[in-house]
Amino acid sequence: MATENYKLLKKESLPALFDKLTASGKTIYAPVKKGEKTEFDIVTKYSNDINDEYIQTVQSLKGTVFPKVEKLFDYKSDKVDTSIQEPDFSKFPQNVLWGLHPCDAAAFRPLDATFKWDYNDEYFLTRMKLTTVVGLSCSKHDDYCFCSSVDISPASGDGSDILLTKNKAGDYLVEIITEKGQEVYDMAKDLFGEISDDKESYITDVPKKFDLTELNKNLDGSFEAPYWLAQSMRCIGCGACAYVCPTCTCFDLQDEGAANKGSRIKCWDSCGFGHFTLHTSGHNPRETQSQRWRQRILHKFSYMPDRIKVFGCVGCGRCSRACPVDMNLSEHLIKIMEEPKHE
Amino acid sequence: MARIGVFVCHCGENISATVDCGKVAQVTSDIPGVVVSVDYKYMCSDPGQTMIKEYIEKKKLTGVVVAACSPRMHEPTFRRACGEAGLNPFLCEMANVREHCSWVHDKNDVTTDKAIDIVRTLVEKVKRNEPLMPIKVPVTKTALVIGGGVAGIQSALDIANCGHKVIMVEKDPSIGGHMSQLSETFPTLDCSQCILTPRMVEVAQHPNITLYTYAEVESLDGFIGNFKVKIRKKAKSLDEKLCTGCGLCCTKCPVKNIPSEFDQGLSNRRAIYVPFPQAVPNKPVIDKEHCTYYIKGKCKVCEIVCPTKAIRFDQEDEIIEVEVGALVLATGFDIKRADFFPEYGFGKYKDVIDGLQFERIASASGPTLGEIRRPSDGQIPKKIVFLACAGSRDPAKGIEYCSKICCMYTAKHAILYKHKVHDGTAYIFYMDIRAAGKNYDEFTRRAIEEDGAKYIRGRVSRIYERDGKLIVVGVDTLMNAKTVEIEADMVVLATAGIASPGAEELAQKLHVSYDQHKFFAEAHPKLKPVETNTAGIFLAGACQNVKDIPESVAQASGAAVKVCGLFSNDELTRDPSVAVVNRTAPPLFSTCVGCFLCQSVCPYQAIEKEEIKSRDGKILKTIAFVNPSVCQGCGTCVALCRSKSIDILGYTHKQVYAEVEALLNTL
Amino acid sequence: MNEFEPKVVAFVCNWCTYAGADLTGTSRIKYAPNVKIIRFPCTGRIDFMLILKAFAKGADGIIISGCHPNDCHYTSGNFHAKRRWMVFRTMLDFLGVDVNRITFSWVSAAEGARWAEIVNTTVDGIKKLGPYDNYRKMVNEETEVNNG
Amino acid sequence: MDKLRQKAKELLSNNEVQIVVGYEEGTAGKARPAFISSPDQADTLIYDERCIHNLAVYLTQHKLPNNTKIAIVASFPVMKSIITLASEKQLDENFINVIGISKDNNLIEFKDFADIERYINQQDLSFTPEEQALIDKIDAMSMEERWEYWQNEFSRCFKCYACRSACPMCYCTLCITDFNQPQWVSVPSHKLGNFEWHINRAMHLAGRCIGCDECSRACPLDLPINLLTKKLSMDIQKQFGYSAGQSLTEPYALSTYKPDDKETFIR
Repeated sequence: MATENYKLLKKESLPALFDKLTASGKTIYAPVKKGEKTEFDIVTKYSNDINDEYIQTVQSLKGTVFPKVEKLFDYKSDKVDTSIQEPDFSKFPQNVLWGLHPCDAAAFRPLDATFKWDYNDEYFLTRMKLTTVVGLSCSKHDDYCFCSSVDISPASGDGSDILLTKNKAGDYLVEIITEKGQEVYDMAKDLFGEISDDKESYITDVPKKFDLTELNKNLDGSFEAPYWLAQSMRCIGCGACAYVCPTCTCFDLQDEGAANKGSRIKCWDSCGFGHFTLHTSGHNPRETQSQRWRQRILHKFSYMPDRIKVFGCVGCGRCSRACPVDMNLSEHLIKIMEEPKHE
Repeated sequence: MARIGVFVCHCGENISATVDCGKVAQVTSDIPGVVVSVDYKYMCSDPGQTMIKEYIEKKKLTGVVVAACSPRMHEPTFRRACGEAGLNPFLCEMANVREHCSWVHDKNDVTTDKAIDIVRTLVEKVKRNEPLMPIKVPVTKTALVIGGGVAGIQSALDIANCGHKVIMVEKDPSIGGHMSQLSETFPTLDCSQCILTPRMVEVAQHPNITLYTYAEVESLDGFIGNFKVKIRKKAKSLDEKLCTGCGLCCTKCPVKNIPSEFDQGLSNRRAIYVPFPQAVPNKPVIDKEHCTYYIKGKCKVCEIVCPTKAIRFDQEDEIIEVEVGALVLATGFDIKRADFFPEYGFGKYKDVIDGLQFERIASASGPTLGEIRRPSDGQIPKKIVFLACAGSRDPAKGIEYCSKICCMYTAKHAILYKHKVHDGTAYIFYMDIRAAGKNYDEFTRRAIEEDGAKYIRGRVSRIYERDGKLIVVGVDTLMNAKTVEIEADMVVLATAGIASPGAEELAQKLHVSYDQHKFFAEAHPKLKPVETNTAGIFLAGACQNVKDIPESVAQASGAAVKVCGLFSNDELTRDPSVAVVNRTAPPLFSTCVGCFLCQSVCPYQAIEKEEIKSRDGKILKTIAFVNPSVCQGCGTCVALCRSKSIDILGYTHKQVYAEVEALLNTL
Repeated sequence: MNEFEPKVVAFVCNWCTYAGADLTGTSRIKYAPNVKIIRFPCTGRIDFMLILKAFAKGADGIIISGCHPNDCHYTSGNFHAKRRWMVFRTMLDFLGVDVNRITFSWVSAAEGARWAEIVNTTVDGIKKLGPYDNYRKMVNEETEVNNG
Repeated sequence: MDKLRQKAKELLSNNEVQIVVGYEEGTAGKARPAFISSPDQADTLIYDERCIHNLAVYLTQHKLPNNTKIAIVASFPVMKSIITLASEKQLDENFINVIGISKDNNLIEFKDFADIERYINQQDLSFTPEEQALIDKIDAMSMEERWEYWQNEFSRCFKCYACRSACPMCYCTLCITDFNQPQWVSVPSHKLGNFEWHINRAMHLAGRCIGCDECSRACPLDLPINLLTKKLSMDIQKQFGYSAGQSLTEPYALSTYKPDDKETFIR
């Protein structure tokens, strides 16, 4: 592996950097130790609870750009007419997402592609515009990780504005990737140094479990395949996988209040729920869990690449860790690869 | 889109004195869906009602809210008016702005605002009302009377005389019940048999009455107006058509030593027997438990002697099924027996007997032909002691209640005794003398004053035998609780009246509720004393609680009227505000998941199983079904149902939910 | 006049308490106007969710009232209701909901004065407790733009 | 474990059942539910302390093909679930073969559900001191503290409904929370929506919860929601002497009453 030149951010400079970010009105999300686990949380200053060696959090940072509950507007109506009050987009928070892994950074691509596919979702796009992503290469992984199988490297800067890689001294090799990243750098130049080092030597090696393009091919004509039922037998049809997934975008619209005043709310939903596709007629195109499981896989690995040219999975493994009955995604995908191709 | 009319009543000054009715009308006219809102001095007056009717037609109203008095007052009035104008009556609601507002608050804006909120609430409700049709249920105009005692007889005759068919089921070989065992009856001392027997015969001969003696109810299905009853006719081992009732068999039967139930064990009967001379029907039955043939397989004397060859040893129990529209339960009562009173040596000393036994002794047709002779040696007792409240009003014995009849019959016993044993003395231990009733107190006085019965207020601790005498040890609480000892020749215990042995089992078969003492429970302690919780099943006589003859007869006639009232229509019309289990599009069919936890909350057993079948008859789903002809509309099941699959018409989820929102002005 | 006037919803059964409240009226007994009544066939019909909905929609207090034990028009509706409330009350208390804001009572058709007394004491009690801000906070949170 | 596999083989090969629901090795040393439909797969069955899922949930998930006889590996909570489900008319005895597993991991043969009922009532059914302690901890808080505690916990909930899906007793085909005429439970996972959801879940399981704690185990966010139903179970047990999963016939605590039920708050 070749040695390259990086910016250097020393561990002891972190407090200063965090203070600068906070001072400039940014909201910082960072991975914080919570007992056994590490979860993203809002921090105003640097602390030792911030964990830069975690493997993966339960929840992704999807919620910062696609909140689990988001009010779209208030409405009022009297006998005459109806008025709508949208939120003030300029008041949306300027988020710095600190220390999320390359898989999570990459997850903003499919989100972005989805929310401006046929319609530009102003809420998402505004939040995205105001977000700076500071990625952190992975020094560890576990059985659930399979980013390499979906063509994302644990050291990839794709999706990050800045990528950090922790060296053995505990300092960070810094790669400025975008202008947003540059802005952060410029804001605190004095805190950064220079170093030449071999980043690859600090990166964990996530074994490749399957080949993505092969899988994608293999899924063609798999609609009637018998394995969907076999695989989904165990599934109890909850939405845990979808809600922890950094790329799932199913949502529901709810009007809360009453006929003449209230608000319209966008909230997470999951295609895994039995009633997700239930028609008023009583007909349900995805009546069984196997159909819903198939939908989940095909949507991420077939429909999305076909329609919006991006895969719906970043191999973070959250769904598999969160599943109450151990529906292990990569394991199922490998099984599908082994199946004879269905035409 | 709803088109609601709001009609605000001033009720003269009653409402307008504290509520600004004009403002109420004006503000509520802005509620979405309200197309007209007016106020008027007297809405319930003819002009008022006419105004409502006109608006219904003119404005094509889909709902009406009358803001006036309590619905308990005028809801029927205004619903009728709406009906007359072609609007379904159940699309009219009343906003109670008088009792609940103008009368209880001072004149100010707050009161007017409250009135407005009340109206708004009802407007939102009525928007969600649905037209309802009264429920019609066909009626089978035949009644089943269970029990052939005086109560059953009275009910049966009353119903039959109103021209309806009656089926009477009696478990014993003869009807007549306890009354037929009595000697004379208080307070008039006329002979029980003499007044009862004609009624018994009338029952047997009445064209509208079918009598099944020696029979019991096996099971009950269906609901008010439409019951299906299975009756078990126990084998009498007799062809009743052939039997003439000559009684030869009874005299020839070799088994002679079976204690007679009718004589309370004071005499014996044969294995083939007629319980008593005036029995109806006056035809024998074979008691299989004691009959030598049924035990040993040989004998058949009765068959040999029978002139008409009516004996049928191979006869078996027969189950018949009948359809009836109503039931009258008249299964009567029983009394506590020997085993209950060890302290009184009851069962140990032959001459300690219970009230019913004394009735038999005093009865002209009894074992002693009416002479007062004691069981042990047939001597005439010179000193006799009566114990009232033997078991009754005694929590220690588990019977808190007063058996009610004992005071009176004990006084009667004392009188009868004195009449038959002129030189004898009757002592009566009592707690209180309860003689409420027409000529009752006079009667007990007569026992004391004319017939010299010695009343001692106190309880008896024990009775034991000392050289041929029964020593009764008690206290006289009126003589500063000094102990009294009486050397008696005979002791009569007025033992507690209790529910008849089969009561609990029967109640369960019929799904009628019963109290902790196994007496059948009336539907309402004050206002529905002859109804049970199960619509169409009524109570007569002592099965509901111990009663004397006049009370039993009165209640029996009451029950009979309830039945006749029910039968006076070809169809019952019932309030449509009942619970319904929802139905949805297939493949769900209903959100009910069939856990049937609702079944046990229903006070009326209205919830049944319904099988949803495919065209080829395959069962797709089993869900709950609320029988609209049984449901009374309490809605207890509605609140229990987790999946909100049951709703109650007139108080639906949508309605009450909207009311909450409207009331808090959040709509 | 800027004293806090609580909103109180009363869920009552048709046969006893509603009639009792009618009697309060016919006897012209005055009581606090804060309470507004919703009529049910029986306390057994009252769904626990209605209590929560009332709070969610802005009630500061709630009265639930029906027939005295053994007087239920449907014989047992109030007994079932009683059990449910026993359980529901435990639940609310465990969750930190202020159960003192809910009055459960038996008021018969003959107890007009008692109804007025129940209403007044309840309203006074709620006035002391003040507006139900905790619940209000929880409800209003939904309207703030959520940041995930 | 061999006994279990043996039993499964038998049942499948004599076609007494078509599917055996049990456990198999899962990811990262975890066990997971398994569906065995042929004797030769039976050797993948395992049973040990890692097998904690309440498999009874698959008895009410109606996706098992109709008229299939299934055998289910039943730990103690599963047995209790089966009794409750049977008492709620959800199970057909003729289609379910229960392979009981005793506390010391031995196979138990059951003739019928009544047999299971008998077995259950021979076991110690009291709440553990640990359980009691968890409840006491919250009871000890002030009202305000309890409110804050649950508000914080609930605010994390994102309504994936894993608690519902993992619970054998949550078998409604249309859950109250999916019911929108009217909207009893606010749908979004904001504080109110979560509060209303969890209170409904608990109330609908009041006296029906058999205490397997599957709800909080299934929760990806580790919300201690099992405490809600546990609290109610304890209370109902104390007040009415009723516990779920112990009787096929006794009426459900909230669908019956005693006139002398003792309360302290009704005026």
